[in-house]
Amino acid sequence: MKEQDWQAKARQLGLGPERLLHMYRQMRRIRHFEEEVDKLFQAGRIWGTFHLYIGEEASAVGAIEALAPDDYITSTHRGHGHGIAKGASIPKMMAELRGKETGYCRGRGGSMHIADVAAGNLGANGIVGGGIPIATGAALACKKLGLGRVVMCFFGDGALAQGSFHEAVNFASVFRLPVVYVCENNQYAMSMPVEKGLGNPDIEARARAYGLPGVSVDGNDVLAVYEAARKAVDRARAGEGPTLIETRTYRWRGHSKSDANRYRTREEIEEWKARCPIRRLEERLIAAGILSPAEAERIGEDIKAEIQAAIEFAEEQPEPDVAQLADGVYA
Amino acid sequence: MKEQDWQAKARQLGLGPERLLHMYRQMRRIRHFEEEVDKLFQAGRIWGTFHLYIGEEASAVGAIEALAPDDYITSTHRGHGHGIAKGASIPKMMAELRGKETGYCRGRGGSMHIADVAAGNLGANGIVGGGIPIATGAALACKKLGLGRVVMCFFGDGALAQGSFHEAVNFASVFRLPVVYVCENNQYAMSMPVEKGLGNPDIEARARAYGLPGVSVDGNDVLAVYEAARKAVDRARAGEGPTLIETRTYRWRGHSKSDANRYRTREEIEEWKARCPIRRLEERLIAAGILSPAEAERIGEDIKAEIQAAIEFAEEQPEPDVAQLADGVYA
Amino acid sequence: MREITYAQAVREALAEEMRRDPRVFLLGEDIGVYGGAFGVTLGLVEEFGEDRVMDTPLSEAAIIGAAVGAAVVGMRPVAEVQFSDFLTIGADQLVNQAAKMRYMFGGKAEVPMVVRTPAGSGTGAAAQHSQSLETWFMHIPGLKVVAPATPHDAKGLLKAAIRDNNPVVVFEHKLLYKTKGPVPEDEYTVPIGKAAVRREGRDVTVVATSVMVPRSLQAAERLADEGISAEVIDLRSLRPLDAETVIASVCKTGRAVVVHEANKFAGFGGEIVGTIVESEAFDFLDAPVLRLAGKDVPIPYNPRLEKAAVPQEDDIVEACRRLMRESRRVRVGGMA
Amino acid sequence: MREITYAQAVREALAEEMRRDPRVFLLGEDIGVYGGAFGVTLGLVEEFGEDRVMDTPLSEAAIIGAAVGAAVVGMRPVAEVQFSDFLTIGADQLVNQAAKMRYMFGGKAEVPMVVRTPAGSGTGAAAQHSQSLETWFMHIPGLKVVAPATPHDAKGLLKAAIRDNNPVVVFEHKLLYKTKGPVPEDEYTVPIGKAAVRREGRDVTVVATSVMVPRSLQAAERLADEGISAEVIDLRSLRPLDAETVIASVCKTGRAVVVHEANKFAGFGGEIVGTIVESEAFDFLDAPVLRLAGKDVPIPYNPRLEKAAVPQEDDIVEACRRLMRESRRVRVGGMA
Ligand SMILES: Cc1ncc(C[n+]2csc(CCOP(=O)(O)OP(=O)(O)O)c2C)c(N)n1
Ligand SMILES: Cc1ncc(C[n+]2csc(CCOP(=O)(O)OP(=O)(O)O)c2C)c(N)n1
Ligand SMILES: [Mg+2]
Ligand SMILES: [Mg+2]
Repeated sequence: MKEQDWQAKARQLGLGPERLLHMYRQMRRIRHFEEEVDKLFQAGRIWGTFHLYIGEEASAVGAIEALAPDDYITSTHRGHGHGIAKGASIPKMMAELRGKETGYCRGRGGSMHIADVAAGNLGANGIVGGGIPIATGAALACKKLGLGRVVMCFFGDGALAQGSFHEAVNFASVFRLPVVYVCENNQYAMSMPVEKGLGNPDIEARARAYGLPGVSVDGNDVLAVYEAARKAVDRARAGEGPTLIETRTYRWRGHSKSDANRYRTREEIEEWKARCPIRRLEERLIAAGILSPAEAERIGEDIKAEIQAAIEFAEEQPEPDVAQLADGVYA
Repeated sequence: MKEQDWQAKARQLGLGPERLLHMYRQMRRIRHFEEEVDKLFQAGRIWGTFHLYIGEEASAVGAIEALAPDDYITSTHRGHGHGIAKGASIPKMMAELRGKETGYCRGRGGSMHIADVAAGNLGANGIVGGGIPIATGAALACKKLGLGRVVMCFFGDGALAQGSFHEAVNFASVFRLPVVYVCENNQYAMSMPVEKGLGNPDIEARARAYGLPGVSVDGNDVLAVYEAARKAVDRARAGEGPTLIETRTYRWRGHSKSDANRYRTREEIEEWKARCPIRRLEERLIAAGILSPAEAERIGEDIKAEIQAAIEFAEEQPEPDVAQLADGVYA
Repeated sequence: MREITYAQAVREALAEEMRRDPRVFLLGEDIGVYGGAFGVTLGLVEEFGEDRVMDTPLSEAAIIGAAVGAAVVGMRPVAEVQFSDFLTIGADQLVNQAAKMRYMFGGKAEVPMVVRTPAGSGTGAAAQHSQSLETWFMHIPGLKVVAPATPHDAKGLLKAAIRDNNPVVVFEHKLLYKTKGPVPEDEYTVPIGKAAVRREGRDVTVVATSVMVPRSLQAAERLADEGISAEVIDLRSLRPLDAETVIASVCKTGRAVVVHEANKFAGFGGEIVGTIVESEAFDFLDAPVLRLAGKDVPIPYNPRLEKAAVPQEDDIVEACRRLMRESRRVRVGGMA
Repeated sequence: MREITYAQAVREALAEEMRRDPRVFLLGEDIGVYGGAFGVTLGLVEEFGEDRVMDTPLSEAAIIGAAVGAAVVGMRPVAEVQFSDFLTIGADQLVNQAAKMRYMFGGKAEVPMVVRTPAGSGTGAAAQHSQSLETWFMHIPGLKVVAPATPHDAKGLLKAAIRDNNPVVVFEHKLLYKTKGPVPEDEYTVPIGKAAVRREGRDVTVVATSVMVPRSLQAAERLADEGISAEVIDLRSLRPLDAETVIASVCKTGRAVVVHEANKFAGFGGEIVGTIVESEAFDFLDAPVLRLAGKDVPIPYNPRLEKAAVPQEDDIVEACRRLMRESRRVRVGGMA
């Protein structure tokens, strides 16, 4: 897209400099957060498992930017990006990853279960596809409660092969629920390439099977993601039912903490890195005069400081009390 | 269709008078079997539950006629018709419905579990959609064993909403398995009309989502069913993968033994009865000079006698020995 | 007191709670105009409309999952799973999501939902429509599980379940739907977690649930004629379990038999035995604690086999007799 | 004897059985070039090709169901479910289909399939990746269930499972994959249904499975220093259960503690207690049979909480001490 067209599109979408900068900042916060998480793990300070969102930042940020603050999301095992984009507190996320009492889940959940129901994040989920019926039910409740809220449901390409996807999307279509399904196609489910794991990877065909509109967008183009999400959110809020969106993107890192990348080539990874969603936005913003290289640098420094502070905060937080092991099993 | 066209089509499909008469006979045997089952139940001689296939006979008979004798089928809770079309022994079916030791399942299974693995019937199934992954696995085995066999998998429209359908059909598509999926759309899943239970009831759209050919045929037209099935079976046997067929039909009776038919109108039922698949074939055969009214009558008498004999056979068969309750739990 | 059926009692509970609280709604297969496979919800869609009595697609995972999602954002869904055997299809949503969500989220979510489902054998529906899978869900922290045996409890426990802020699985028994019993016209609930002593006795404690309760009461009647005084406890709640009531009874009688329809092997009868043996009642035991449970076979179709597969009145009588016969009279307990 | 890891032992079993029998094949998620989430199948696709080491779509119900269908028409599939928690997704196929098919069909079908799956906590993977659901599958007639604790048994039991004509669920433990132990180079199998006495003792029987076996052995070592002689039984097979070995041991020691990682409530520990109490061992009991099991909470993420949620060596030591302390010295058994 030509620079002028891009600027026109942003305007047309109602995205002024402030919101564009906000999106840029959010993407960078996600990137930096994930890089630090990885370092903490390498340094033996984070335990368990996690799945880094690096390379996919435009998908969460573009999609969630289309939501109102009190709308809901459901997320996945690869959930840090969705959480941050939905406005999560970085210190509380970091504390959770460190298993601390003041983390989002009081150290009980860890990376795969970070949630903030009060703020509209119905949770990461360790079960691939597990969040899709939940998002659907939340949308049902939104409709029943008449709150005008919308649910945005994130899942990976791998989840398309799960029965839960099928059942829930049909359910939402039947009841015309206010939910937006966002399939983040990062080309692989663990080691399974999309073209091998699905009889037909075409998202529009899939959406049609349920009687829904389906659209596939460049998931590394935050504007394209926002545009599709915005349309789907508006549609959902207007009571016209669900939409299925595919954001085509790529995860730069291994599937989880341990992954020898045997199923893909170094060249492929490099090719995708060249399409870095953050750099793309940055170049646009600079070209549009919304951002200067110096400002970009400063933003980077700010974020670094912010995340460093979060790491330090998390470090100082107390561990859960073992005597409270059974807290929160029942209400 | 004009009579001549119909005859031409039959010829073109390689269906000579003998096979057409065979199909006619099979449809009538199913019909009469089911009517007698119902009577036996009303008379308190059959226990438990069952689901009658009356009105849908062309679907099972047309589809299974396209199979070779050593091909496999999987069936459903509404499985009597599939079993008979696959060549089941009527006395052994009747004995099973009476819970007798010499029934297909030694009285352990009853209507919803009649199977004859050795003869290629991998079983009725009490779980809606439960047979779909099994058929898929059987097709995988057929492929691995290199036997050139095909699996035909029956299920109802209701099963389209099950996750098992989705997972299994995608699986079969990915591995290009020799399986033919036959969705018998009898307009309702229990009380749920197809248009209400599915976001999009169009079978071709659904097939496309998995990268399969999908075709919908008049399920009360045995020739149309045969034609579609034949093509799909040939395709499967040639190693070209699965097909999804919809046979549009109707169940005349209630969903199971007890059903007040509150969800549909008497007129609708009558309308469909007017499209009786057996009468339609009978009229064709008579017009073609393949059958005379007198022969039709005699066939009816023969079938009546056959089924009467099966009823008597079943009556005389021994009950299972309670001491053998645990027989067959483990191999 | 007026008598109504167990099915009517369930229906009343649903209707009353829907009238009381606009957040309560029903979802499931064929629960609307069809009235459910057992007629339990007949008439409700007429009163409450399709928005609150929702006929869903044939999708157990979506039904249970939609209930989870609706509950966590503020509704109080009551899902019906047409036969409890189909819980196997929605098990991830019930076990990995509903049950664990609150804990995983650090206690910062509530999942006030109910799954109602008919269980048990006795109708000739064979192995895939006759299971008693309550042990599975009892085993999962975060779930509550109840299994009413009377119309009174069917209503009272269901109302309590709907008001509970946790996921509750209600196992109804197909054979009980048509049984009648006294049910007050006035509003009441039956607290989850309290067993009921249905009959007092001195010699042996029969711990039963669901359809095994009436069978145990009939057995107790016969045993009384033989001079054996059986105390019959109806657990009602399976999780949480009212261990106190069970232990107190066994301390008194010194003998216990647990009766359930679920398969014996690895069934919840072992939990009751373990609870008794771990408690002070151990020192009062005059005989081993017996488990009388479903035989370890899939439920067969043939009615004689089907009956033989699960405990009947005769079996309960015989188990109690055996306990009396085999009692070790001189058992000196007490701490070392 | 050479020592290899538990993961290597599993891999050897798979490779040997595939070489021996062309009907054996593997299917599951990421078991090919990725080598499985725990590296167990690394290298197998290179030897056997993609047709016999099949990377499937991300569909647990289809994986298990395809195994059922393939088995019933003559193959011998070995399915991997990447974490045992995901059995909840394929539960219908395992429980309603695989387990019951033979019985429902009057004994006229065989379903020779294996489901291998990693279970248990200890890796910080939290509540949806750390469960011990073996009780569920033990409870289902038609299934066999094994849970090897050593590399030797991991290989031998898996080979036996692959040759078995019934569906067998193999629970491997994540924490054991890297443990080493002696494994013969020569062909062998470990029969399903036989427990192993891992250490002989006089005072107390510790009945353990899976990762609780090494913990129990370490505990026994410490107890020996205190003069408490613990006998450690590794059940190995959970269904069928080797009741004989357990009963004989308890008859000897008079005391028993069952140790498992699965949640205590309604867990299979109750089955062991029930089996002991119902047997002649009841008369030899000097103390209640204890259950030491997972706490009734979802598995938490924080490592301290996670450790506190399941039995550790210290807990086993303490349970045995308690049994010794609380023994009723004068317990006179015998028939009335
Ligand atoms: C039901 C289920 N099956 C398997 C897994 C193990 N697993 C975790 S993530 C993953 C791949 C998911 O791929 P995708 O949905 O594309 O998400 P991505 O990791 O690419 O973001 C797998 C197989 C799981 N967590 N849940
Ligand atoms: C998984 C599952 N859910 C629900 C049921 C109860 N049930 C049995 S048949 C049926 C309707 C099935 O409809 P369809 O698939 O269209 O087959 P039809 O009865 O019309 O032949 C239902 C809901 C079941 N047996 N299995
Ligand atoms: Mg992916
Ligand atoms: Mg139908």
